[in-house]
Amino acid sequence: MLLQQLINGITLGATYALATVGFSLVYGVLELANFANGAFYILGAYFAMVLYASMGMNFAVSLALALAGTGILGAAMDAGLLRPIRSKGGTRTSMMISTLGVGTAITNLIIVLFGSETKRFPDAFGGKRLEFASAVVTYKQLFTILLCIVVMVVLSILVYRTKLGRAMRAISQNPVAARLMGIDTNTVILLTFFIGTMCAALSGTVVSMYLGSLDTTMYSSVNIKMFASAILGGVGSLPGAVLGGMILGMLETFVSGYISTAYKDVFSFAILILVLLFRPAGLLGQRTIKKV
Amino acid sequence: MKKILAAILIAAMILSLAACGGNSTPSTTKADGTTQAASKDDIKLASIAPITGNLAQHGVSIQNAVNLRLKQYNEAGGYQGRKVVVDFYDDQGTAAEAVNVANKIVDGNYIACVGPYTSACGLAIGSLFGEENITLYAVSASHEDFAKQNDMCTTQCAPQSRSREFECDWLWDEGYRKVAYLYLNDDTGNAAQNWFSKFWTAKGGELVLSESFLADQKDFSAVMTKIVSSGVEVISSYANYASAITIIQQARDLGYKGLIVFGGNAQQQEVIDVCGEAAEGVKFISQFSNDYPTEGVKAFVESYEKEYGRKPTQVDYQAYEATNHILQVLDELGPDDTKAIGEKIHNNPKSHSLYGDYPYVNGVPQFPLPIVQIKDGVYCTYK
Amino acid sequence: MSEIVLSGKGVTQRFGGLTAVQDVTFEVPKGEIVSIIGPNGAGKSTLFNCVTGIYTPTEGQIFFLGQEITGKKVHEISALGIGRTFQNIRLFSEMTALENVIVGSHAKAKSGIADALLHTPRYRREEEEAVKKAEEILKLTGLYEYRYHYATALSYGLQRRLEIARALASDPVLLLLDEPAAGMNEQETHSLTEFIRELKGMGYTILLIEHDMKLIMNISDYIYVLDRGIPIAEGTADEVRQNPLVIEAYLGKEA
Amino acid sequence: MIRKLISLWAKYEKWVTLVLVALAVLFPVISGFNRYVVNIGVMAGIYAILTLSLNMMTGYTGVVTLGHAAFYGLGAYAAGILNWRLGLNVPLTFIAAMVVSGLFGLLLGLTTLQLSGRYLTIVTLSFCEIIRILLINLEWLTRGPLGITNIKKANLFGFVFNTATKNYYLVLAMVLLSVFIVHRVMNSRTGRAIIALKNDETAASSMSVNVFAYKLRAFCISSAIAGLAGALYAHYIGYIDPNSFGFTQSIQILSMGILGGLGNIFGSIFGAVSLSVLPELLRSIGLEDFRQVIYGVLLALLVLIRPMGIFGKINLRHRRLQDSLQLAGEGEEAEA
Repeated sequence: MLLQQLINGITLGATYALATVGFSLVYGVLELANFANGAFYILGAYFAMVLYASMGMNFAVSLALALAGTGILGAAMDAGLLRPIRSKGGTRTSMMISTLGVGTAITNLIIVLFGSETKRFPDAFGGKRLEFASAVVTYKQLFTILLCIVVMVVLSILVYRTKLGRAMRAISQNPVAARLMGIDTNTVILLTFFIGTMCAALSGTVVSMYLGSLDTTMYSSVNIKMFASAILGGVGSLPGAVLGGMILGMLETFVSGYISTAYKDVFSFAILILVLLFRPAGLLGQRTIKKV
Repeated sequence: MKKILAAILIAAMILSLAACGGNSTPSTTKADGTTQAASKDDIKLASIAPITGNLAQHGVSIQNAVNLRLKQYNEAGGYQGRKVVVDFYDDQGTAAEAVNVANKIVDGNYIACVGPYTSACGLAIGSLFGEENITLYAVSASHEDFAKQNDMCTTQCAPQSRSREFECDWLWDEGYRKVAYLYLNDDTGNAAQNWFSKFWTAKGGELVLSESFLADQKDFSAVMTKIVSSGVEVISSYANYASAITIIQQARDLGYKGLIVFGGNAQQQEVIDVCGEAAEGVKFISQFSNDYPTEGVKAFVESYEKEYGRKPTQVDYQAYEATNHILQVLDELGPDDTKAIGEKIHNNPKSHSLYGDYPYVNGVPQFPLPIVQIKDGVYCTYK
Repeated sequence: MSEIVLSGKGVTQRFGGLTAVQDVTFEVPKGEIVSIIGPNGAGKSTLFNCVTGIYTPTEGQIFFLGQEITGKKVHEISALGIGRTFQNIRLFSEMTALENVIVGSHAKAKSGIADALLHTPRYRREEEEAVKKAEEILKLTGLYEYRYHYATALSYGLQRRLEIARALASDPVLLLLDEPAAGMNEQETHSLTEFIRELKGMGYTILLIEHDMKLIMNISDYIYVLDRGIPIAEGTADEVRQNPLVIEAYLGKEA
Repeated sequence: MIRKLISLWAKYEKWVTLVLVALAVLFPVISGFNRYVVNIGVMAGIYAILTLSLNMMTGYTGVVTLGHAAFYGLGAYAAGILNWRLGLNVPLTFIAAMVVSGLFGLLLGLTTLQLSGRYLTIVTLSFCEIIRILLINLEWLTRGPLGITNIKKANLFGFVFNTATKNYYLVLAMVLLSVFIVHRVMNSRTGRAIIALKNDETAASSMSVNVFAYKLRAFCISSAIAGLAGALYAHYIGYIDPNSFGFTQSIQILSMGILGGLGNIFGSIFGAVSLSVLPELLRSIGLEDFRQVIYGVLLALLVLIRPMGIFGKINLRHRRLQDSLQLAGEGEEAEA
């Protein structure tokens, strides 16, 4: 039983981590809580479902198209709405509310178009599984965990190794200075949104396949957990997002496995409070020193 | 600042509200294209349903069922030549919206109201309908307190106490002894769990574990692993259809081979569509089975399938039966005394339901409880 | 010797490895103008921030009117009677010039929320007094005609003077001026020098940080010179002017 | 053009306000005591109190909170539990609600005020979620997910507020009280200290403003007023459950505040009223299903056109003083 719970915990952790990575990327660079993240999470899943389940395209192609399509939409949101606000000197709060408006509009548009009933997301691996003595690991679980690792590695390389990544980090520390150093901040921010939205769409699709079903309310349970993992791991830090997601996933699984499902949320938020009290910047976040 | 800078309700609000007030005499709300012109001598029926929001799926069922029954009633001549017309109001499945639209209904000279769907909304507006002496005929409110509010509050759903007792007797007779109970952590879910553990332990059965979950919970892998490893024979659950789907799939994924039983409200077509053969053999303690051997049920299923292209499920049946019951009492007492209509519905010794003549006692139907199962991808009666 | 208003003993401030200020000892006698000068990065502002409580010095103590204030919070220190201006102007953007000055006198009033809600006599009295005092100060600093303008909408020179007016509002015993002449032309610096001399005449004790040598040499009674955080010289204006170490620090080594 | 309009409004502010108050008082009569419309008025009033309280926290101290519904819920539950368990009613339940929410506001303030804006916003979100989970799990106190049913209508020394119109006037009185509190506090020494710390914490503390203490005071007043709105809601609707005070509710309050204009009493009320009326207008013209979509699009566009809200940054008192200076011809033209 312990081995099976371990596997469940890692899988759940991977789903939270995937959802958090996209959010943390955008928050890290722009210090902006992107509330449209949830809508893109759902939109990506529906996009992939339409391509894969309804139109029967193969899974990899439909996943790629879904990511690209949602990513472009995310970038369009930045270019069309957030960039003008930035140029007019609008505050982060206005940008946050703008993403909120987009999020609400997209989610409800999906409800109007697809209806709110739960839809089927077929298992791309046909339910194949590995059966050990006391534990079962389905291919979709392996796929979820593997993907989480791949995304973290790719994003880490992107942010810490590439030129674009350096530009992103420059902007996150000091946008004005970055611009002075000749970084075309608007394009970099656009790409950040594109990648962040793709992460959200990816995690939405992967989770839908893991659960085998999707509906427009599936983001609400992940939404709060995503914030919790972001804070737990240290807002804005990618390894922090994955660490936070994993801890939360494991914690919830073991609490509901060994204590009771009703209290799993209480535990995860109790841990969150403790972290906030003693390390407000999160486990891997950097403490910002106040300079005059 | 001698004076108070109190800029309270600005002119914009007054104008827009007055305008909204002007045209808000109970005009028929556009709902799913069935706007009915409310001409002078028509008899008006109201209906509250979650047309939007998380429960929108059930809102559609309620609209279909009520419209179907009224269509048949009006084609058969209506009430002494007068047609019965329905206005749908959207409560979005939340208590605050239910109160919002309830205020509109009680002023709209309706003879009765079909809905709301949930106990929560019913509890929020029950007293208002009691004061205004208009029937509030809830579709699936199985909370014990709902029908007790006043004589105007009646539900078409069997109370948890009765369905859980029936379930425990049936499970015991089938020879099951070790059960796990999973319940949605809302008012009805808690009631279901209390009654189930009371009856099951009374019979001597072993309740291995009972766990609650929140409506938007998607991951049951942890609790399923505990169930599989503790040799549970039956997973019984009170859940809406969305959670039922995840429970079934994750149970089968983790190799659970035993019986899974749900309450009637999880009985939706999506369960079959999404779970596929994982749902084979899943049973429901339901209020309705589409091949139940009575004339009324057969006619209802045929007319519903002809009209909407799919077989009806429990929510469709409950809304249809509620409307059916209101129309019977209308035929007896006429549309004028809404208080009398409410009281007759609340305690009706003999109502001609689809199952035959069964009584309503204190606003609760004493109807049979068929057990429905999924076999070869279709709902059918198990017992 | 007149009473010492402010003094620092062996004040040191380290940030991680970097020592911004190293073992500085100084005194500011009542009614005098004392200046601290030094090339950029000499630790002048850091010392200032140690005095005002923004930083707590790593070592050493600071005394104000004989009472130790090392490690006290910023608002506690300023409430003792220290008014200050900032190197880069920090006025309150959503308030008028008058209101900015009234906030300066925050420590002098007592009325709290209850007084505000019930408009108690104390509230009315303090509000009237605050406005009257602020208008007096604005007249003194020649800003009366701009009293209702938004502080940040005023010209640079006016904002500089408003900051000083705000500092005066709390009737401070000691006035800390952080590079008041920064960004000012000849004529503006001259009128500023006159204004500071007037303040001295009115009995204020002033601690000044400045780059403008003409201003320093003109009005300082006593000067401390810092270079890379270390005190290298002190004395009257004339003594400091001839001190080779000072010249070297400023002009670099003789060729 | 707009400048002249605002100057005019600033000049006759007293009269404009009295007219609006009169309209508000006559509102039920204007709408012909139509229960449905008056009910929208009641809910708009409750939301106006909530945005006023949000304005106190986000508008004046600059702390953007994503969990304001927590205080709304705490106030509702305080009133609901006292009424259900001990049969208490107005004004005791109102006072209790304000005290309980105020204390929780203090608690949030104490734990999070050392944090910079970067984390504070997200922490307030988890605070709201923690409160919701507590309400669900403390079943012995709050009946958990069962929620609390048949909370009695407000009953002030025997006078029962049972109709929508009576409740409307009770809510209106509370809106007036909230405006009174916020207006008086913000136009005082405390208010100036709060705005000072919003504009520049370091400068404020150098003017001997105890930044931490004043932020706490703003938090407590703000959460107490939100608690009052919760108590009103509990007595009016009569049924409360944990899920109606969650994340979506917080965002709705925040959007109303932002739309109306932060740092401005009139703006907050306008935001609350217009966003309460909008869904009903959409319902009556039949755009039922698209209600939320339009709400979202409107939000995104409005913040684009007026980032600081429709009435943000407008301060009538300043404008009046500046205009009076103009007329007297003392100072040259100063950009407002």
